[in-house]
Amino acid sequence: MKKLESVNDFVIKFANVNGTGSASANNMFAKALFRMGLPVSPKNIFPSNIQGLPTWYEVRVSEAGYLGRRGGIDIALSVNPQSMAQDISEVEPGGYFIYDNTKPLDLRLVRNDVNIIGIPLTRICNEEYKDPRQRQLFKNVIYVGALAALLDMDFKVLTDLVADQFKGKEKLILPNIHALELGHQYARNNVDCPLGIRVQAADAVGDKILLDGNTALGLGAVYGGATVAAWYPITPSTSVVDAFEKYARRVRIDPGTGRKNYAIVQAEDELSAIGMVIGASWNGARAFTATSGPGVSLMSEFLGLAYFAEIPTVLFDVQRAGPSTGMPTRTQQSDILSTAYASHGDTKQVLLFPSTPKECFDFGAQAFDLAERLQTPIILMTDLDLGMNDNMSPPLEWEDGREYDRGKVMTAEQLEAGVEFGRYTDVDGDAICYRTYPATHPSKGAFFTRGTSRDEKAVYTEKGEEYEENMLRLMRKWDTIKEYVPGPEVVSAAQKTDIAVLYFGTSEESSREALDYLAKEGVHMDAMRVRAFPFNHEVKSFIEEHEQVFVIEQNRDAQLRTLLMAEFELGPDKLKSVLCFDGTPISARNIKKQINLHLDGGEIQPLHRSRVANAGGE
Amino acid sequence: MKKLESVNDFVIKFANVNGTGSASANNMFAKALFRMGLPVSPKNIFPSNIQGLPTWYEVRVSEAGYLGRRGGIDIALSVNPQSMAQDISEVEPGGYFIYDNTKPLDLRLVRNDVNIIGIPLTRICNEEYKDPRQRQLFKNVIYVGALAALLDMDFKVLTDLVADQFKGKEKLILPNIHALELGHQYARNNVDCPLGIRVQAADAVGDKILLDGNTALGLGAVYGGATVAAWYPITPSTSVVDAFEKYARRVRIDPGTGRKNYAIVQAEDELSAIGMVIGASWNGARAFTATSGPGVSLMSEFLGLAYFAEIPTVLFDVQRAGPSTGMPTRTQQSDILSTAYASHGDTKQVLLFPSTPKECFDFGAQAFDLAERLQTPIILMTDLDLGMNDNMSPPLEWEDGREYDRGKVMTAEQLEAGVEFGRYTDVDGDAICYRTYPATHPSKGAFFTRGTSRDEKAVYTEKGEEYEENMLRLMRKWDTIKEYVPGPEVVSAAQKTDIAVLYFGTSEESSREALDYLAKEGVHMDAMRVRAFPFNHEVKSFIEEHEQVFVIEQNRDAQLRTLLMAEFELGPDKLKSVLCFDGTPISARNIKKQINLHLDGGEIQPLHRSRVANAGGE
Amino acid sequence: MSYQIPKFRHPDLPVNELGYTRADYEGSISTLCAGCGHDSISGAIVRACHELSIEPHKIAKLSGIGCSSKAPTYFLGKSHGFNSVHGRMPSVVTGAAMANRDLLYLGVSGDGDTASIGMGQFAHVARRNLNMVYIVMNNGCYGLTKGQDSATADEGSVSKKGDANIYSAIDLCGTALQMGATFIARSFSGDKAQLVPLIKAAISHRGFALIDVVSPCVTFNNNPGSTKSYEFVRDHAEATGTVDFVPMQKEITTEYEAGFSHEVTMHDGSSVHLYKMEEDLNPFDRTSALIAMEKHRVAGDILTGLIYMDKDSRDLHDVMETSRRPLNTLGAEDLCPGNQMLKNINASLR
Amino acid sequence: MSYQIPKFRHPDLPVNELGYTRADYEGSISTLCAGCGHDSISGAIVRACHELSIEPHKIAKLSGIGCSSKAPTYFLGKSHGFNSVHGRMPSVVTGAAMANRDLLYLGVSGDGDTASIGMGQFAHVARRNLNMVYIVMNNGCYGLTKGQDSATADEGSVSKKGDANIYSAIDLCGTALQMGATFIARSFSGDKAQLVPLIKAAISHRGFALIDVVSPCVTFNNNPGSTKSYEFVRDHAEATGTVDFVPMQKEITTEYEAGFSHEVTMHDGSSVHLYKMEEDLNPFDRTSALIAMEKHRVAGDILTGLIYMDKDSRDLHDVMETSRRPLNTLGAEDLCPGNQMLKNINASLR
Ligand SMILES: Cc1ncc(C[n+]2csc(CCOP(=O)(O)OP(=O)(O)O)c2C)c(N)n1
Ligand SMILES: Cc1ncc(C[n+]2csc(CCOP(=O)(O)OP(=O)(O)O)c2C)c(N)n1
Ligand code: SF4
Ligand code: SF4
Ligand SMILES: [Mg+2]
Ligand SMILES: [Mg+2]
Repeated sequence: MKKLESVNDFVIKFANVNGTGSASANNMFAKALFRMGLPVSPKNIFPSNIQGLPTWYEVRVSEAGYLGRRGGIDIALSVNPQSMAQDISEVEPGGYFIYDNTKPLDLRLVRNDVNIIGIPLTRICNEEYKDPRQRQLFKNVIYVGALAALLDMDFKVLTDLVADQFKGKEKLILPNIHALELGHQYARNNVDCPLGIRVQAADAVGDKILLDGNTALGLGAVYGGATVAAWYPITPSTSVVDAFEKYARRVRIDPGTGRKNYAIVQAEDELSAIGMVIGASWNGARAFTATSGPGVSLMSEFLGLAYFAEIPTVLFDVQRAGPSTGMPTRTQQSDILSTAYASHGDTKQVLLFPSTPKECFDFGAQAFDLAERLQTPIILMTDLDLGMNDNMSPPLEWEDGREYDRGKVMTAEQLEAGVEFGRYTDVDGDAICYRTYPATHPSKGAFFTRGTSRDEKAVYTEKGEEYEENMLRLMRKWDTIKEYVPGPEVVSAAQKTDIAVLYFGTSEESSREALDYLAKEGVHMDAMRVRAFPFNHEVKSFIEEHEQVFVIEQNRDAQLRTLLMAEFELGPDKLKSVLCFDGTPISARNIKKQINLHLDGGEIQPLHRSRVANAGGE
Repeated sequence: MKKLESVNDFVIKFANVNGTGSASANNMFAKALFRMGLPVSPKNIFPSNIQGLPTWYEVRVSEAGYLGRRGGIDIALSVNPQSMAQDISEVEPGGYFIYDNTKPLDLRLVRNDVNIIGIPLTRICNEEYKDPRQRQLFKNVIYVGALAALLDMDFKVLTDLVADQFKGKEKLILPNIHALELGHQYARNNVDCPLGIRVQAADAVGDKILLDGNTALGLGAVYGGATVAAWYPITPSTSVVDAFEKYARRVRIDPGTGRKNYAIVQAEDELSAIGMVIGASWNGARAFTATSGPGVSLMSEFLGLAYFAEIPTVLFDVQRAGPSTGMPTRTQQSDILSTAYASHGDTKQVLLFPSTPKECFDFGAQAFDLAERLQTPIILMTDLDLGMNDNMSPPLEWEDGREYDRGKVMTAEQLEAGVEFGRYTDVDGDAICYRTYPATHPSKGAFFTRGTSRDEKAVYTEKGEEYEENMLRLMRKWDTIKEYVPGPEVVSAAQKTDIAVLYFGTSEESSREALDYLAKEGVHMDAMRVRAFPFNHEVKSFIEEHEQVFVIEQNRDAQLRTLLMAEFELGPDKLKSVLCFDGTPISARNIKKQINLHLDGGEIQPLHRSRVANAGGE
Repeated sequence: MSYQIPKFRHPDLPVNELGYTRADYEGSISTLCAGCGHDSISGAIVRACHELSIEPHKIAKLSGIGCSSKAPTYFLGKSHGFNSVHGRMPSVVTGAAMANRDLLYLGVSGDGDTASIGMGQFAHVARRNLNMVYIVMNNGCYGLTKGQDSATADEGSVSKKGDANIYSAIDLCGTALQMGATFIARSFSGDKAQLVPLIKAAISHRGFALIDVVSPCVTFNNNPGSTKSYEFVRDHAEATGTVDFVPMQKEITTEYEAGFSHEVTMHDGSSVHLYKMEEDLNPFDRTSALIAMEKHRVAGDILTGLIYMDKDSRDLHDVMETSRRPLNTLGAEDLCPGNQMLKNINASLR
Repeated sequence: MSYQIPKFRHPDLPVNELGYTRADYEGSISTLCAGCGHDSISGAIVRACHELSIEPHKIAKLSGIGCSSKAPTYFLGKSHGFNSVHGRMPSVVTGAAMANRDLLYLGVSGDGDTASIGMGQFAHVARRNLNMVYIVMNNGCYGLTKGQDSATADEGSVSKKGDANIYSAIDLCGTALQMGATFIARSFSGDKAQLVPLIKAAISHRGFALIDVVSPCVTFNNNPGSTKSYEFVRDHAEATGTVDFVPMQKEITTEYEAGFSHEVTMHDGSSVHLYKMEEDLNPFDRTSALIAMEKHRVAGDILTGLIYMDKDSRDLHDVMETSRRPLNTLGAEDLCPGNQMLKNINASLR
């Protein structure tokens, strides 16, 4: 039978039951490969419940450094009878299916084109342990040990990891190492090790780190000087504030008084959370909230107030699959339109699109500078895939001595010196006006903030001309904003070409990989990664310079393409969509297939995983 | 001095203080002209408070039947010293300024190019009445009497109107007629009557009626079979439910039991209002809510649920000037984008754009058919101008025997007969599925409605393929929807032309007038009135068939144009914007000016009243 | 991921007056954590509805979002259900009840769903005295989002994460009473003997009936230090008295022990018996209920049982004077006034 | 449409300790209806702040939407103000107070703004015991949208439109007490003698201080049949007792009449004197306050005055243990941990 062969390049998927402690074992596996110098990209696929349902963990290993989903499963490790039928069916021909053979495999599931490997995990556990909890926990560690043998992993790396992991709880170290050894020995003695697919130490990660985007965002908020966080729990954004709290507790407790240099309020809902952020920002603190789709919808009225009254507001939207409650534990990039046009009336909102944990950290901190400089909401759009999975990332950096850009704030000294203050007066010609913090000066600089129309001095007005002037200024501000938000990144093809791809956020890695595949087939494409809305002229020129641009997105409605079409006047047939919206991260193979199909003159209408990509065995 | 001369064609503006009872007098004036057979179009311009601030009432009189705002004021009648400076400044050269000259006019206000006419209203009142309340009320009636002389109105029409108005309070009739006469006599004896501008009886209104759009909508809901209304007060939508209640009280009380065949719940907020509509609709009643911008923003989460779970939902959005609280008593068409893309995730919402009270009535009733047929929210987009002003309209009609289209509902009989039921199964190929009402059948047809992903049988699922199939069906449904919503209306130019205008809702009348002006100058343009989103292929072909299309809207961001660009792939320079967003209804002169400027190669960026139109004296 | 329960009916399972076994009132297999209090409450609902012989399809079950709000999938599989959005179940039920006054509306919610995001809707549905049963599965935390404190968590209570809660708790029974609710009870998921008759009484009540059921979250809030753990509740629950529910058709057969006893006849003819009542509490008097709740709050124990019932309750349809025929059964002939009426209206507008 | 008040200062207007006249605490000319209760409350706020010699710029005034919520434009013209969105003032104040604990936060709201759309935020800001004064200008209706009944309208009360309200009223004082508010008072816009000292006491209180002020809407709800009209309130108000406020610096000079009297020293050193208290009410005891409110509710009269005060109140900053330095004064040097820390974090992530 055919056996897939490869060194340091494969996809493995673990099938478990949630609430059984498999997460930390799976994690250990990925981290061990990472410590062996191999780029890894693990992705959790978990149900929207707490205990007892199928959950998966898919790890991409790629010495070449591809970190997106590739598509296809080379090795499946299934310890969950509930999902076994699905798990085995997903394995690539020639791939490996590893399962707990304490009970024999249902014969109907057997595939002749897959290498089936049994490890009697339950039996081993039952023989070794009496305590049912131990049996459950160590089962996971045992299969990691077995994998070490099957893939020829460096066992020492694993034992070191265990030691690191249980620092402070030292008496757990030996039993865990023992469990690893149990698996390792069983595999070595009973299976032909290593498999055709295996690993070897490499030097492909450099100084990179493994980190989830939400933690990076939380850290970004700490470094960006946020002092007020107001939030309401919602998957997949909850860990942003958890991380903020964790690090704030570490670095923001005043050593003298023991008091906190930050305040975190768990609000009663998202309306309240964003209201608190607006109140705090109005009062001169840096504040933020984090949420996901349903929360963004609820914040829509307040986002209009912040836009119109020009109050700095930082909102992190960790997107999940919509609409409505949708698939809360699946990923998507589908809040683009609802955030860009959030709130009734003529409003437009600024969006940032990070694609790595490092960028979550950088944009997370920068969002506060932008919000205060531009005096408007800054909505950072990340997603479950980036936010809740460990992503390999360049290390985080902070330039010591970097100052916060607090934007245009008039001080007591300026007021005292007689500088004229008009809250909505465009003195500098960039359409951004000075504000004052409450309590700045005993007699000057006070003004009334409101969501109703007012004149340049912030006095209520119903005069059409005054209202209109203000709205036109806000339109001019939109142009100023284009100069401040992060510009796009371009990767040029090896050869001159008139076709290109455009992507953003978590589609980056899969797109990069797909382009490499296509280049090998002689199809060369330039690439642009958009990092913010509003788009600036570079985005426009890039599109104009190419005959055809494929816009890669993880939603059904081609939402970024919609924004591009709405903002620029492009000819017909210019922008083609490459889409994935089934809740899993888009894969390189999927992208490649969709682009090929377009280039072959295939259907223009959105393609999707089940019709196209599945056909190819993804 | 030049005197504007015209018969049956002018614009008059009344300047009053709110809370002083001027509304009913002004109304009487407009209605009298209407009864003389003259098309009138009165517009209230009122402050966002209850008492004591300036308020205006602008009446367009046009035997030719132009009902939009024309632009410019020919006659100003000012009884409010607060606003006199502004009022006189707005009068066209050669026009007339009528004021209360009990106190002399501030000399600084005098304009030499305007005919100034004093009527000592206060003096007349003080001499005639002792009671201060009477003095205030009759002052308004007196100026109407004076206008009757100045404009040569049919006095009998006025006295008949008074009799009609006070039916049931007969003892008020004579005093009111007396007040009319006081004014009439004073003017006849002291002013050279009639003015250059005057009226004469005509036959230009046919069977038309004078009605505000909100009342028409409320009536539409009664005729459309709505039984549940849930709402939260907000200007300018409040009178929709008021009208529904008024007529329901009249026609929906069971004569036998005295009980109500309807239920109106004043909700605690808009989130609750739309939730009630969704609950009632889910349970098989026809239900609706009415709101304005801030309410729509708050409804955004629920709108996503209704989209995704496919629950018929009728929402009337009476738009006002945004963003945020904006100018609550001014008009705009600026919720187009926020409603079309309401809610997070991949959602698209159906919009209807009525332009007359009759269409409010028709669409208001039809919205329920559409909602139930299409099983999705139907958002009817009207605005303050249409909703709160008396608009001349064709009479309302109902085809007796017309049945309600309740859409695809599986009955107990069908279930009993064994017809298979799958709530989200597309059995007919139009992507619309059967639903059951709760309690239909003891053992069949029950299902679980949810905002989370589920399969064709409505069973919860997290399987990507099932989720995706459902989302693709919803996309196909979007195509079905295009066949059901009202199509556009085309008015072809007298001559073949490759330029055109496209408008919707309350821009219709001014656009029509502007096109006539342009045609007189030799500029011929075809016209399309869009009546719904999604747009169908006719809209697309119309745009494609023209070299340039001017899209006329009452918002800053060219929101309908944005939708057109996003939905269709059009070449550059195709769509030009004609915009007005200062809170007043767009005027014919303004439209004409903007189009002229474009045709002369003027700036493409949005033009607006103060820069362009004001320059021309509007 | 949910499975319909296989429907082989054991021949000698007890059937109710409609011929249904208890299985006919069950739903899909629960996906909640093993031991979750919510599952016990689902069981109590099943039992109450079965024993009351309510036609399953005449029940509509509605919820918000949360572990608790998932529960309706796990009972009454023959009833229409509606899992709406977080905290907004009350408005959806209100609309549904307006459309059809003849169904039994069973709303299920969590403490997060009700006391946090849903506080406004909860207060107002109580105030409107909508005819519904509102069950809160109250675990003092947000189960589904992994255990954050909710607004019903007691001050000082420690969840699994380890921090003591710094805010004072919202008492949903007290709040409902303030708002004008007409039936208020509290119970414990671990006490089916008390819970089942309370559910029955709530169903028979015409008006807004709240049952706040303490329902431990075994995964995130069942540790020592938590005041919503099984152990703490068992130790601190104080019943107001015993409640017995007697359906209309039944004769009273049990002989009650001596003790202070009330009998109330409900709208539907059934009756509720209360006996061995707490001395100070007259559950038919709002002031008395208020004082009893306050007394127990101060004492730091959990008052369970029937706390308040307004025997003269008039529900929303009563005060609105809505048609007795459900509005959703009216057709165009009942609703549409026809063209002649429009002609008259047109005439008045000229 | 608002005009700044002309600022010629009469030479012998009384000045306070800071040298400010009362005019320094006024705002733009009101655009409310002549006779509107809200304007009287604005006047009381001006007087209280002037007499307390608070620096105007150290006050932040915030509101929602409504006639009442417009009021902040008409007082304290030297303070920053924030007219937010309908019903959401509490969250905006909460954020603002987190940013700077040193200002006085004065929230103004209406009964629609608070009891309807704002119920959730109102309940939760009370529960968090945020250090603020929350004044409800309560007219039982929605003034700005032309007089619909609000949720505080009494059952049976008839507004100008003519229909009797069919719902029971929400009592904001009772609700706040339920939620854990630590200072609760009710007053009447027509009774400045009572209102001014209550506002002063509320300002001195550390924690959430609610003053529910009945404030008749002359345009829509001042007719016979309304229970929020001037006449009805004058006839039915029952004061708990008299409140006197003595700033820290002042000696008590007035000689009080005999009667039950309390003196409380506030956080800021000032003191509140209560005398001639209602027999049953001990305003320092929650249970007593609860019972008194209930008693008056049953009697159908309006209990005014100080109803409850927790002398040991710990506000949100206290329980959160936030830095005493306002958070908005901290700079990068206080907030940013620097690159070395990141290096350590990076190292832990390999
Ligand atoms: C608008 C919105 N915000 C947040 C969430 C995330 N969320 C889901 S359930 C839940 C809390 C559930 O707590 P509770 O109601 O007490 O139910 P439990 O899980 O404890 O039974 C939250 C915050 C959501 N689904 N929707
Ligand atoms: C989201 C939203 N819904 C509705 C409105 C309309 N609205 C403005 S004020 C108001 C009610 C005000 O009542 P209340 O708070 O009692 O203030 P009052 O005018 O009586 O002082 C409403 C419903 C709004 N501005 N925003
Ligand atoms: S997390 Fe808690 S509430 Fe949710 S199912 Fe598990 S035990 Fe129940
Ligand atoms: S409408 Fe009522 S609340 Fe509003 S300003 Fe007038 S009197 Fe006051
Ligand atoms: Mg809970
Ligand atoms: Mg009010």
